[in-house]
Amino acid sequence: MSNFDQLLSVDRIFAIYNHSVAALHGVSLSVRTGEVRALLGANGAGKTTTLRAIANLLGAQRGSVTSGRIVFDGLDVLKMPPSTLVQAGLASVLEGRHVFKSLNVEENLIVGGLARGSRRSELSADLERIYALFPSLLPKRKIAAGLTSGGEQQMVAIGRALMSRPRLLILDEPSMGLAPIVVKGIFETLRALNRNDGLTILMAEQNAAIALRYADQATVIENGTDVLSDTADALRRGDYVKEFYLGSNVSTGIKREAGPQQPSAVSTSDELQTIAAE
Amino acid sequence: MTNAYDAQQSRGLLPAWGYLLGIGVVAYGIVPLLASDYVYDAILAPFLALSLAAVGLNLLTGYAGQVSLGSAAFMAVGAFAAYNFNLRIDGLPFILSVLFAGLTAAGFGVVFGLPSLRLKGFYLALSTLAAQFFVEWALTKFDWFSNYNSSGVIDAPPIVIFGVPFSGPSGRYYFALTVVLLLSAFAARLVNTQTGRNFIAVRDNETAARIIGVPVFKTKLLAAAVSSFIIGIAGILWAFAYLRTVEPHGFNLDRSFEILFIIIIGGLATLRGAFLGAALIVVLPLVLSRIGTLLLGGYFNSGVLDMSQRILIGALIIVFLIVEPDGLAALWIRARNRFFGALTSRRPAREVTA
Amino acid sequence: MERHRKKTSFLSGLAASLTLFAGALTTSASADEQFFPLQSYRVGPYAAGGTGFFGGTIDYFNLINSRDGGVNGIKLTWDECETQYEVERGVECYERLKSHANIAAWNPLSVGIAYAMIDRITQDKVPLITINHGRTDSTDGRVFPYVFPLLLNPYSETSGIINYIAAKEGGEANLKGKKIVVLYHGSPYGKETIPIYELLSKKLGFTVQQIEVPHPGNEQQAQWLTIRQAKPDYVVLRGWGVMNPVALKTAQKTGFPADHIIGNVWSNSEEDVIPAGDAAVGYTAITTQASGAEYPVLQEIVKTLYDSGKGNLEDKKRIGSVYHNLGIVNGILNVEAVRIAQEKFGKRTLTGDEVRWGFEHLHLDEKRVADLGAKGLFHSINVTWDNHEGDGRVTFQQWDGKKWKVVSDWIAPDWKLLRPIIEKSSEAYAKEKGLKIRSAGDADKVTSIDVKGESTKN
Amino acid sequence: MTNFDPAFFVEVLVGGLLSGVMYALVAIGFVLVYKTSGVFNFAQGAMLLFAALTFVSLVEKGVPFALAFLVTLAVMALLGIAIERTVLRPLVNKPPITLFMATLGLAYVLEGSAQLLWGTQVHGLELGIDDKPFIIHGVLISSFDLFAAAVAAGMVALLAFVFQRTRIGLAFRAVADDQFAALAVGLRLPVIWSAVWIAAGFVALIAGLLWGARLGVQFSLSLVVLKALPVLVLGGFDSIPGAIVGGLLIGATEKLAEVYLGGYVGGGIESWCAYVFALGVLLIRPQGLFGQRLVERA
Repeated sequence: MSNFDQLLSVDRIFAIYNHSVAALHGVSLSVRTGEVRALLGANGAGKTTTLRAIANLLGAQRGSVTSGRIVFDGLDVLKMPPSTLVQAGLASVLEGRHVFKSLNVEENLIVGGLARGSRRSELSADLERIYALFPSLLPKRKIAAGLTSGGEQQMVAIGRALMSRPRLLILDEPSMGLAPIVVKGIFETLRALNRNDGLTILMAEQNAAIALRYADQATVIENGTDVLSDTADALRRGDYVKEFYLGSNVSTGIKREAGPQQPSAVSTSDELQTIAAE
Repeated sequence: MTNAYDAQQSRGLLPAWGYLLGIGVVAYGIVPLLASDYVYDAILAPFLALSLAAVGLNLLTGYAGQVSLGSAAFMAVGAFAAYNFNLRIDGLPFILSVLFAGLTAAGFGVVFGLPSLRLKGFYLALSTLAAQFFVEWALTKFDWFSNYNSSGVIDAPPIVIFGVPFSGPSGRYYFALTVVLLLSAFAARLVNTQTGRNFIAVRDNETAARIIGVPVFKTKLLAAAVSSFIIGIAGILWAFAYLRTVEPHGFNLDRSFEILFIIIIGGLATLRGAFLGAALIVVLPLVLSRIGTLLLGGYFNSGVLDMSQRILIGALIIVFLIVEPDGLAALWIRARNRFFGALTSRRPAREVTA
Repeated sequence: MERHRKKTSFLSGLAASLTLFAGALTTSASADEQFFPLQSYRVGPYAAGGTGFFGGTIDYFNLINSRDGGVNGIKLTWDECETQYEVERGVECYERLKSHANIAAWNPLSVGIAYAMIDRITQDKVPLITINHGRTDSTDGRVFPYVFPLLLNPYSETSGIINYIAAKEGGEANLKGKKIVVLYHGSPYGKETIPIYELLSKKLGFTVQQIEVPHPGNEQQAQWLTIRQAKPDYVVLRGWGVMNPVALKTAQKTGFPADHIIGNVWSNSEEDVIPAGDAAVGYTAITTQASGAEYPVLQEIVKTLYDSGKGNLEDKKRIGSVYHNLGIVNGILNVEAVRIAQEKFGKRTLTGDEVRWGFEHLHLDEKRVADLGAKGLFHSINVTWDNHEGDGRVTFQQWDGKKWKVVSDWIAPDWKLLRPIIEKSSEAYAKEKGLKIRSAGDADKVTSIDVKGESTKN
Repeated sequence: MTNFDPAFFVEVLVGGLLSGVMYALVAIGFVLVYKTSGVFNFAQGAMLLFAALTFVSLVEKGVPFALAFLVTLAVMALLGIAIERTVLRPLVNKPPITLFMATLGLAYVLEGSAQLLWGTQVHGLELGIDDKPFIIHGVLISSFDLFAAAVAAGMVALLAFVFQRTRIGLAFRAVADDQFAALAVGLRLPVIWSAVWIAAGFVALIAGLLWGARLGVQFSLSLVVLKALPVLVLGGFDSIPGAIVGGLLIGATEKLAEVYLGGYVGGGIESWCAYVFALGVLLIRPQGLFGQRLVERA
């Protein structure tokens, strides 16, 4: 693959929280235009931190990238405020959805359009498009988002991100806490967006089974480092994922014990950020 | 708010007793050689009283996580209670008046700590203002507290402990110093016991604390009681060892804010921070005022200088919060580690103990 | 290199500032001057009063220096130390300035600071002047040898106000059946006169209702509605700071006429009425000194100082305002005490204790007041060793929307009635503190040579 | 107290409610800032003083009323932007207590500079409202208080319009609801915070003028925040309706308590009874009257 259709590249980033708690120890990955890449790993492996680093949101969680480089479409991500990245076409759907609970569904979506300064006509066209993607939101458009179901909130969060007309959509655990049927619907929609509109997608998932079913490529993170990158098919067939599923974390277990970094610090950091995010 | 520094307070080059000994030698031996009446009465006396109040508030706010804007009220309770115990119970040794007054303040602390069982954050902080205004009102309103003095002020009784009079600037200094050191040692000990760990557990995560079996309500009230006890005694020092004549209004909201300032500037959840913060809050305005008068006194009147000083102090507070949010104590440790790190290069500059 | 140079310049800067700081700590004094430490406040909630009062005192000192070359050749000097009206700052200022040589007297103009200084100045044997304020019982010089609530203590003020109302009603007999509400500031200062109003109401047969306004007093709806319900004949305003204009505004709002509100001595300044605007027109207040700049002493201050840009007030419109004139009267009393003491001890720099003696013989009759260019500015004063107030007389002034107009003669409070109450209180204080009650003979023992030198008693 | 007089009761009640409007005016300034940035802005009182002092000094220098108002508004806007730049932005993500302390420092700076710029003189401020009381059915009502209430209502209506009908208002609400999500969807928080502080400056100016007309423009103006704090405890830090209803309740309770209960304990209980009342309500309803917990926790 030539370099120019590489939409996002993450090059050996290190990140810490609260000036001291280490979270990432050199993660690298890249996303090419038009692909769906899954980011796999156990709870606390550093998936969320990686995604937040890519959207340059770590600062808001008292974290920071200490070294490494992230480039999105030629932009040095770590030097751009999140609003500029959104304008440039990088939109995030956060872990836990983070809808604006007291705003109604439609207002949530409109806020998503504010960042790129959409005109009124653009806004209404975009809204129509979102309601077409997620028809169940239409009857609830005047209801406070906090009062809708988990699946609907996930749709609101995705719709809100789409309102900024992104080229790269980053999703953090889109399946979390949702019924399998809802999860399926959401992933189908994402696939449609990818196939029909050419939307590039990077998603972190703990549920590797479903992620690998919909992804083209996948990267595995462990203890704050990327350990494996391959096509989704290869990974699905490979030993690694089998181990992962069977829960026989032998290799990872050893790796944790033997790893140069303090494992407890890593898991603490993710707990910390989950607490902070709530 | 979690602080990696408190865990290593005593992990410097010297063991804890070494520091204590050093402080004792300096405070009892060397300071009196250098201090004048001005230093005793205008700098050391308020410094000691405010430090102690900050130690008390730090237990509540820094360790147990409850912000209080009512510290001055507990100082007032301590001062007026000690005055009345001393006045009304014939033959009561002074030291017992002080102790009883501390207990009275602790009782008040428990009563006004009750809302903490249901309120959090700024709601709790503002609810402590009820204590602030109620105490000020009651002490002004009921003449009994000031022994029917028509001016509502109380005068310090002579300080005599076990027959030894502590009079004059240096005598009052020794009295205050001893009280402050004893209570600080007590506080330092407390935060390293199970009780102290319970404080921190409740601060960091109340639900988690309850799950691991910390009696949350009891812990909160205990924190309020111990903190108020110490602050109450700080009030006695303020009234008897420093000003020597106080009126209820002397313990107003500004004083409460001042004490909160001290622990924020000094560093939450470190006892050393209380002293560093108090030093800064007491000394900085004096230095600024003197330098200002000296350099510019000829050109501007004291009002202009003081307003500039006010702006400067406000700006310094903001700058300080931006540059060193963990307070002077963190700065201190960083400086110390850099210093000792250079001396003993093998010692790691700082360990993460999270 | 660069860094090294920086370090050096930083170090030398540090050294320089340390030298300066050390310089600030030491004070120099020359022999032929008399020093007045001024714990002034030009910042904070009460800055307006502070600038006026200290401006007046400094103006008068300046006048004495530039017109007369000092008091009998002894120059007056002073240092200001800003307190913001806060007690601990006042104490710090005391400790800072007390080591200065040749201190004549302290004039903090703050009840709280004055209280905190009583023990200290008594020990240091320097007089503390609390003109028009302070502890009432410090009038008793037998117990408080160094405290001087000159001109008017709170009890005298109360008596003066009631005497004025009696005069307005056509005599004391007509007070019977009248109703007076006292609206007081919720502080020890505000509460101090409660028993005296009760006493006078019993004695003279009027009813009195005393209503508290919580500090700072920026909200008085409830109090004035209660007043409206009570329908009193007069309201006495015992206010402080922002409480005063709010009282006048709220009175207007609830329909109580301003000309039946009588202000006390800390509710009588321009700063109290100007913010109230029209609501203050007709409001009357007690004062110990007239306002206005027509008195000869003020004319001289304007001519000697302000015309050549040496006046202390920034805003010339405030010349002759209530606080400015009080400051000038305060200056006159301080200077005259020094002058009287010099006649006794010699025309030289005096010790604090000698100046105390001067204050205890501060007798300025109307003729002497006129000689000082202050005829009509204040009436007279006669301080003795056991009466530290000096039986000042009061007058009443009414606000016409632009300035104060005197509307009464000089009125004398009922000193005889008040003296036993004062003595009772001061004796209780003496008992509590274990103090010896002074006799006339004790008052004549004066520490003559500076405390730091060898003390001799004559 | 003697026999109960219903007309007097109504009078006290109405007076209390109208005073409550004045408290709410100050409280709204707190709510605006707290809601959108989580900062408990203790400098609101100092901003009030700064705004009123700037305005009155301009008027006294002969600047026409309307122009002085606009100039002051512009000054407050610049101040808002400056505060965002120099204080808030560097302190992003710091604990709430640190931000609170920073606003205390800010209060020092503002009080100091207001007085350095305009002097410590006490000023009168006439808004041209003749405050002669009028009487309806034996109940006395202050015309100034009614005017103040009308101004407050107008201001709240304006704020409500901005919040509900404009993009910046929607952005305000989004930031108030979930700051992290707002950042993630690309809202420019610094811009929004500046806007909020400008709005708080506007509220401070309105409140400063109304309070200034009552108290005179002087240092004590900064103390009116103390009247707003129990309102916040009661109404919630994050609710404008809460600030209004809380203000009315506190005003009425405070006055009724002072008039009818104050007599039993010697009066002057206003300073603390508002807090005790607010606390009592909070202990029964910890979320406050209008706190948004209901939606948040769904």
